[in-house]
Amino acid sequence: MATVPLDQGLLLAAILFTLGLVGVLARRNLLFILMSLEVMLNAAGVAFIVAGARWAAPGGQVMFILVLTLAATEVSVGLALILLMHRRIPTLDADAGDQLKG
Amino acid sequence: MREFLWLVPALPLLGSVILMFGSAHLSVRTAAMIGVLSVGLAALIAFVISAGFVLDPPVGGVYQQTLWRWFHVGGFSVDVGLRLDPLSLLMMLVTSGVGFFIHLFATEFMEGEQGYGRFFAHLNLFVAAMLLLVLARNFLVLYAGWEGVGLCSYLLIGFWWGDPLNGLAARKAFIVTRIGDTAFLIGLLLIATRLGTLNIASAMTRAHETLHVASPMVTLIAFLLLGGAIGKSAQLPLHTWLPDAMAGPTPVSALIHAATMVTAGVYLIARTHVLFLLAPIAQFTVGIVGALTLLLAGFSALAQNDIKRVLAYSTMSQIGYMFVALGVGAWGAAMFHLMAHAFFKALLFLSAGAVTMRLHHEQDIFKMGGLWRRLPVAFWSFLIGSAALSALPLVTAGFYSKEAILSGAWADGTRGRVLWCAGVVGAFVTGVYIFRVVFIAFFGEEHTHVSGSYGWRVIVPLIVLSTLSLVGGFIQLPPAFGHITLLSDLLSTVLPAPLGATTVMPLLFASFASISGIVVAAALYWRPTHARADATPLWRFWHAAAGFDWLYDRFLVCPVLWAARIDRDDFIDKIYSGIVWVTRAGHFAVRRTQSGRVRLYAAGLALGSICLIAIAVLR
Amino acid sequence: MILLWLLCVPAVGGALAWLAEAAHPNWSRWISIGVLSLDLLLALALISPATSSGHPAWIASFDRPWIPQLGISFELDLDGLSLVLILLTLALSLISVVISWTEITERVGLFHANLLWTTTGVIGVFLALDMFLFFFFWELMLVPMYFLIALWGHENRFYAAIKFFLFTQGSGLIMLVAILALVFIHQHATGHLTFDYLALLGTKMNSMTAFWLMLGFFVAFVVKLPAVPFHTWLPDAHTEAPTAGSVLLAGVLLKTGAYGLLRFVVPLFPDAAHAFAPVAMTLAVIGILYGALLAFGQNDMKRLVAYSSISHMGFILLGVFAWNTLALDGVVVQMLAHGVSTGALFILVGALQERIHTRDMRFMGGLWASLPRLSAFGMFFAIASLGLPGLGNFIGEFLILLGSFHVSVAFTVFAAGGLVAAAAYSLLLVQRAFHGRIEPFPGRTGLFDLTTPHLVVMTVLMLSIVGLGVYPQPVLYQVAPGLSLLQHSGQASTGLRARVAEQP
Amino acid sequence: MNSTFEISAIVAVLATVMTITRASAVHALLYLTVSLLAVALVFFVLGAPFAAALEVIIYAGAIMVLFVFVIMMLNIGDMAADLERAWLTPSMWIGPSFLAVLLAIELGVVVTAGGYGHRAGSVVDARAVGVALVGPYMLAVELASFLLLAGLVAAFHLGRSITRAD
Amino acid sequence: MMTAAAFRAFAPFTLLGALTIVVMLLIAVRRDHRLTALSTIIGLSLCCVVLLFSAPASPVPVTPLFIVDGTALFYAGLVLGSALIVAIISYAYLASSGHAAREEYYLLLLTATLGAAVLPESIDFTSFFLGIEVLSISLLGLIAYASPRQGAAEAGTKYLVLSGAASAFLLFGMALIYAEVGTMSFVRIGVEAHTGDPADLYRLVGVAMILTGVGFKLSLVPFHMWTPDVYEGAPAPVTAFVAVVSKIAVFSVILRYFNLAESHADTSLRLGLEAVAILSMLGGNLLALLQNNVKRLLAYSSIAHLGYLLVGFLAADSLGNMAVAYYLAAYAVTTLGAFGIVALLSVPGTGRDADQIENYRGLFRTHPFLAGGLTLMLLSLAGMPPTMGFIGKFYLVAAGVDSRLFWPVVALVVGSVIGLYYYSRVLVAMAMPIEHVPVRRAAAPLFGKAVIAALLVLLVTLGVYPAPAIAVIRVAVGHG
Repeated sequence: MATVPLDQGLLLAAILFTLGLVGVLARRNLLFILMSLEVMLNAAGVAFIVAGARWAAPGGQVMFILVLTLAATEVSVGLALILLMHRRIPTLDADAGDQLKG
Repeated sequence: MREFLWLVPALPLLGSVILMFGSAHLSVRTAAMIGVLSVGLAALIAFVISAGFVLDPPVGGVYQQTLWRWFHVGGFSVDVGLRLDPLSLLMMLVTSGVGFFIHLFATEFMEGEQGYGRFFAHLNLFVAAMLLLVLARNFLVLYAGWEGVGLCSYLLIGFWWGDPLNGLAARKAFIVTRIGDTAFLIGLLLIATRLGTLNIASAMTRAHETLHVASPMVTLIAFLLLGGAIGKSAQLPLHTWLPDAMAGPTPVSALIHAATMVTAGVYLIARTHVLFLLAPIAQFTVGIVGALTLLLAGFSALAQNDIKRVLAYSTMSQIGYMFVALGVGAWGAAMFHLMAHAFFKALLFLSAGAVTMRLHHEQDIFKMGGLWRRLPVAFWSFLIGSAALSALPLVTAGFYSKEAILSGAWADGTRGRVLWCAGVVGAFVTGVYIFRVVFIAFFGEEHTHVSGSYGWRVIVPLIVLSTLSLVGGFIQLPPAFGHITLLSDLLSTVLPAPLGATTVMPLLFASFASISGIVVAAALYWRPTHARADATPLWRFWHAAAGFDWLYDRFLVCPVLWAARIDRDDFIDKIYSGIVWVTRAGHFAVRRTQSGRVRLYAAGLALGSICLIAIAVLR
Repeated sequence: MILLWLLCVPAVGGALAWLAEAAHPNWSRWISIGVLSLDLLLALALISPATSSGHPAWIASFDRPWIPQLGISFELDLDGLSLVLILLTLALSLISVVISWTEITERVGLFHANLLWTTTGVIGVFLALDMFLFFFFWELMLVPMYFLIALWGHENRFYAAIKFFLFTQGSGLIMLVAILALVFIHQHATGHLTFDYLALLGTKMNSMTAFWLMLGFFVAFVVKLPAVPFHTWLPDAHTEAPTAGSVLLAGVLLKTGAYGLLRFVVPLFPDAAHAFAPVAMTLAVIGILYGALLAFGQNDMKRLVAYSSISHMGFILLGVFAWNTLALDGVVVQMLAHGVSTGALFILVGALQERIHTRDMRFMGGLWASLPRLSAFGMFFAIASLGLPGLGNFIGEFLILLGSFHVSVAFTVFAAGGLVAAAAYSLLLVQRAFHGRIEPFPGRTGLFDLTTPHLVVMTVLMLSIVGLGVYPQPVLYQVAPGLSLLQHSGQASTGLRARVAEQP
Repeated sequence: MNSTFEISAIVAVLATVMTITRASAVHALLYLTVSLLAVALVFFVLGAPFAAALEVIIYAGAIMVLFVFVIMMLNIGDMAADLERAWLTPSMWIGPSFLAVLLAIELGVVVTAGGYGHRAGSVVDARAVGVALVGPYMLAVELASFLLLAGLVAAFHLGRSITRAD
Repeated sequence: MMTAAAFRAFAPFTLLGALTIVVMLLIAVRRDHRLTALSTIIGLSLCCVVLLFSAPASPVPVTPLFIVDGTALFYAGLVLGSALIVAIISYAYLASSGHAAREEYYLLLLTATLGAAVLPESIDFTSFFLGIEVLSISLLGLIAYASPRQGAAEAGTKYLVLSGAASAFLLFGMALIYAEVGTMSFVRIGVEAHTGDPADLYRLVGVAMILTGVGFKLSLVPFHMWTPDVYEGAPAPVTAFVAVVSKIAVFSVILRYFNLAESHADTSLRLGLEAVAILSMLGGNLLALLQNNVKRLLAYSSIAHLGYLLVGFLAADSLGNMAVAYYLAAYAVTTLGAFGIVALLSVPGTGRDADQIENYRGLFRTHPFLAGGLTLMLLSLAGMPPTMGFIGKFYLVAAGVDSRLFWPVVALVVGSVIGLYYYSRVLVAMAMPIEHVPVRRAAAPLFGKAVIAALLVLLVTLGVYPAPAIAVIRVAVGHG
């Protein structure tokens, strides 16, 4: 197998991470925000895999698996919350929920 | 007997305390009894002690009594003690004696007034404070009496507190004199630090030993003491309180002007003459101040219509004479005039009071007229007083004492001649202004209704004081007149320089000035109906005593009042309000970030992270 | 041990007074009186007997480990200075209870609890010689005082209470920082972590550090004192507090600032304090004159008295930084006299407000006619506050002026100008409230004059101020050894240790 | 094989860009799946076949399906897509993009400057990972199970609340 | 693989996990609020007791991921104790609500506690990350719990999004460090950091990103914005949990990370942390200044308190560690008390908690005990004697001064003064007379009051005589 420069791999992770962040910041639909969060978490996973590959150690993949666990849990709870929210105020607009402020 | 000296100030003080606490429960009669008897007893004891002192002088001519140690701090101690020497003896006698007669007069004068007991409480306290002042062995005790006198003058000038004007006058008296007092206090601090003691006698000795003549230090001390004296004795430029002090009841005026208060300054300077001898500039200043004051006050008295104000200005003028005497080193003459003045000024005030109490407290001389027939007692008393004041030659005490001063001035070289001239002009003016009052008030047409009659408590003091005003001068006669030197003999142990003139010419000249003053007054005011001259600017200028009040008002009082008013809410507090405002503004600013928008919150998170990374990378 | 009792009695008494309200409000009052009297007796028992050879500086001590890990101990020491101030505290607290009898009718138990706890805190401040313990009490006394103002005060009480709290607490924290810095500097120098005041005396440090640390302490105490420009909390707090609160504030709490300056600022940093003296004395003189000017401008009677406090406290600041025996003795007398005279004035204003429901002097005038006793006492204490010889304030002011005259003539001369100003505002108060035209304001007929408890209290205060003015020597005698120890503590701390060790 | 990495990386980035810019949720989801698959390829290239498999199975498989369920339940139609388009105004984009660009620059600089030319690519297979998981990371696995439990309970409870709210 | 000593040392946490399972099974068998609550409370108490027994075995490593030592046990004890108190208060709170499914609440509480309790022991990124996430996911459920409440779902959503983003930052940071040093163990990172390249950009940026994630959990400025919204939206006992348990746990782990990986040495990071500390102290207090919602007010004040804690953290020496430990204990007691009282006064069915400042008007009259308690709690927050807060603040300032942290100490002083203002606003409100129609208030159950009373006793006792607590802390963390 050919090798990949460390910085290239991490660059990919960084770009994905940033894109995910743009999604979180710019989208108003909670569903999209959640997707963007997944992108960010995935980017972190990529970074772990890249790092693990550098050291040829299983730690990176273990961490990736744990991130995956988190992603799954977060999506399930998050989606449940979104549904709950949608029942209460029939919109997915993140900016609509501003009762709590000040 | 001398060991009872402490009773002299203590008795009036006791009377005062009893009256203060008990005035609500005491009848008018009892209050009067306590008030008069306490001073009377004090006077009696003072007289007995004095007699003993003269007949059997103590060793060194001084009797001292230590009551208790006031405080003792770090090697500096002040004892509460009394000192009886000829100077304080004279003052004690005058204060208690004249004070007693004024008290007696007041018991009748004040009858029916609200706060009768309170009045006598203050009056007693006044006498007590003055006695403490004159008997004090220590400067600080003297200062205590000094301030006590000031307080009592405040209380008594403002006795009729229902009228805010009286309160104003009282406050003015206290504050103006306090300016002088503060100078005095600073002088005391200087004495205490430079001479290491506040005991008057030892301070004088040390001053004599350690300070050079005309050294800046001693001059400064002398000037500061002079400041105190000026304030209390109503000399230029701290004189403005005195005419206003006429707001008090007439016995109070008598007390202030005759027996207590205004003489304190003269006494202080005589007491500390050692310092003034060491500081010739200061001493000459005393004379100048006296001369200016006597002229200013004399001319101002010419332009007054209120009988008490005339007397007030005349007091300033007479104290001016005493200052002239002090300025030329005629210490004994100053004391002599002080005594004589106490007699005739008390007499004048009391007789003026006797007039006004029968005229429903009318004090405008132009509303009187022809009273000599209606009120013969008052008229004769006032006339004797006026004669003594204007130094009618030969028969009055005022003549001898004033002559002593003028001859002292004449004898003091060129500077003294200048002061002598002022004194002679003053003597002329004195004759004019006081006989102006006599002619306007007691002769001519009657303008008012006179009611009531006098009791013995009015008549006796008037008679006694009249007598003293006439014969009181015979204890000290100039060499040309028989050369009696009772007073100067007495004072010789404490005050240097002999009394009395040695030349006759200036004496004759001064006598002529006095008499011509009376004659001029007679010529001008015999027909008083045409004599009102309110309108002329000159009259208004002198009526306002050369506008000192206006000046102070404009340049001192008003700015302070203005500052107090605009700064009522304290501009420093605005600084803190500003801090609060900024904090609140900060709160509202940061609060806006808490908009409830989740995306904004995420942006905050990102921004924070970006900054942290930047700091980490850039170092 | 007696010192601990001195602290515990009011602390526990406060709790008791709170609980006793359930039975009857008067129970709280009587308990407070009993507790304070007991404490007063304890304190009186500590007065050292007069001997010709003088007495030891430290009269009693109490020392137990408290937080040994940090070198903090529960160290109480009493010298004449502390004793005199504690006596003042207890006496004024006792008086506060008496004069609140009719004024405070709501939450009586809590009121007295707070009052007693304030007293506890103040006594602690005067006793503590461990810097941490001192700070503990310093903060502790604020809390009940805050409640006294905030809960039982007048119209604008919350503003005033919070202002008071913020000023004093903020400056207190600055002092905390300074205390800690001092402790750590000492630790680095000696390897010994301790908060013991006596050990910290004479800590070596460079002059810049010393200056900043001194400033930290100075600010805390000067805010409490207060001196211009940190004074603006005072008029509000004094004005809005209930009468008892004003009495305690003016009579006692301000003294803790002066005490701190005496006990800590100068002894701990003698050189820095000496270098700083011109600035401090300038502040003092500004305080004297500016306070007087402000007092002169007020319409609110209580505010007038409050501002006059600032003026009087200026003298204390002046005396402390003159730092010689005369001035320090003057400071002590001035503290006592000011406590009594201003306390009395506040009581009178309180009594007046109870009767005519205003403090605004524009709505007074001629009150002497209907309230002769109250007015007479008012006049007396106004005169005391203007420094008439024969009354306590004069002794204080004179000694301070005399002491500072040795140090600086210019400051003294300006400070003496304050005497004239004092006359102006004091007499203005008398004039506007008691004298003057009898104004026909509604509700001014049938006013009842001072009642017996008030009369007794006022008489006691009057006698004490006369006593202080006529014969202050017993007080001076009590405080002399302590003050001389303070004066020498900066130079020779080891010697001091030895002298302390001699005590039983 | 290096080009495999580059191509899949570019695909992943482009697909992600599409994901976050689509107006339709379903489209976005499809692009996200593409991106995840491309990432899986990257993992494979990097020598992490186990991770690559999990990426496909769990991410692209399970998690995306969850999203689809929710989209179906919420019944998001064209109206919602129009709304999304209306929301995607420049004013919405500029701020976040600015922040993201800043972050990207920072990370990019750091990543490229600090890489020192290290290379990654030796294979760590499923066995090695498995051994690690039951070895030193045993308790981590336990904790992960609690994480799942918590998620389960939370989702369950919230789900109940939804039905109750009806 | 795990020694007996390790088992013994780890027993409390094993027990906690088992307890979760047991409670879950109990719920499966019988839905009974009281039973569930009781078993939770008893179980948590048991954990606390067991914790004491694992102390003698420490310090002992438990797999490469954990170490059980004094520091860990101290913070775990704080976490467990606080969780116990939250559980009791929660029972009082939920008992009065008519909500149907109250049992899962305890389950989530237990998992959250488990996540928090393992954090102090963590010495590896995996356990660090997992602990935080177990805690966060459970909290997500708890925050949105009792959903009839207004804002619960909103608060949950906000927490979900932001917590997710923060986790991503945290993970990315960890990955960067891992890429740099090839290990996720704190100790070995520390070793590598010493021996490795000084210009290790990955590590620096990694720590910065970890701090972002942790800063979010600790609600430090500028990662704080979620805090008030979530505190307000969550049920009062949950708020207490978020404010206390999660803060202690996360703080302890970041403290551990910095102590072991020795990132304190890095000046640029210290600069960043100082900035964060100062911003938190000033920002938190400024935000709270005129706040009329008590829960939000306490939220803002908790931001400031975490800022104060950072002063001790930055001191980074024995004194600093001890100061942090004492302050966290004080903060726990105080905040639990304050939120506990809010919870006890709230009626869950009404849609919002007793969080408006008007709700506290006249509290001294209607609930003298709770009002007195809240007074002491607020005084402690303000750092006034005779409370633990006073000693704690003293300790922190001492640490700051000793380490010459000039600006943070200045900010601490300024912040404290501002803080005093808003705390006293609440104090004043409680003393004011009731003007309007009295707000409905719960009649606090006796055991709820008992908990508050216990906290008060602790607060005052350790405020007046802190020597025992300090002795314990000295043994536990003093030499860490």
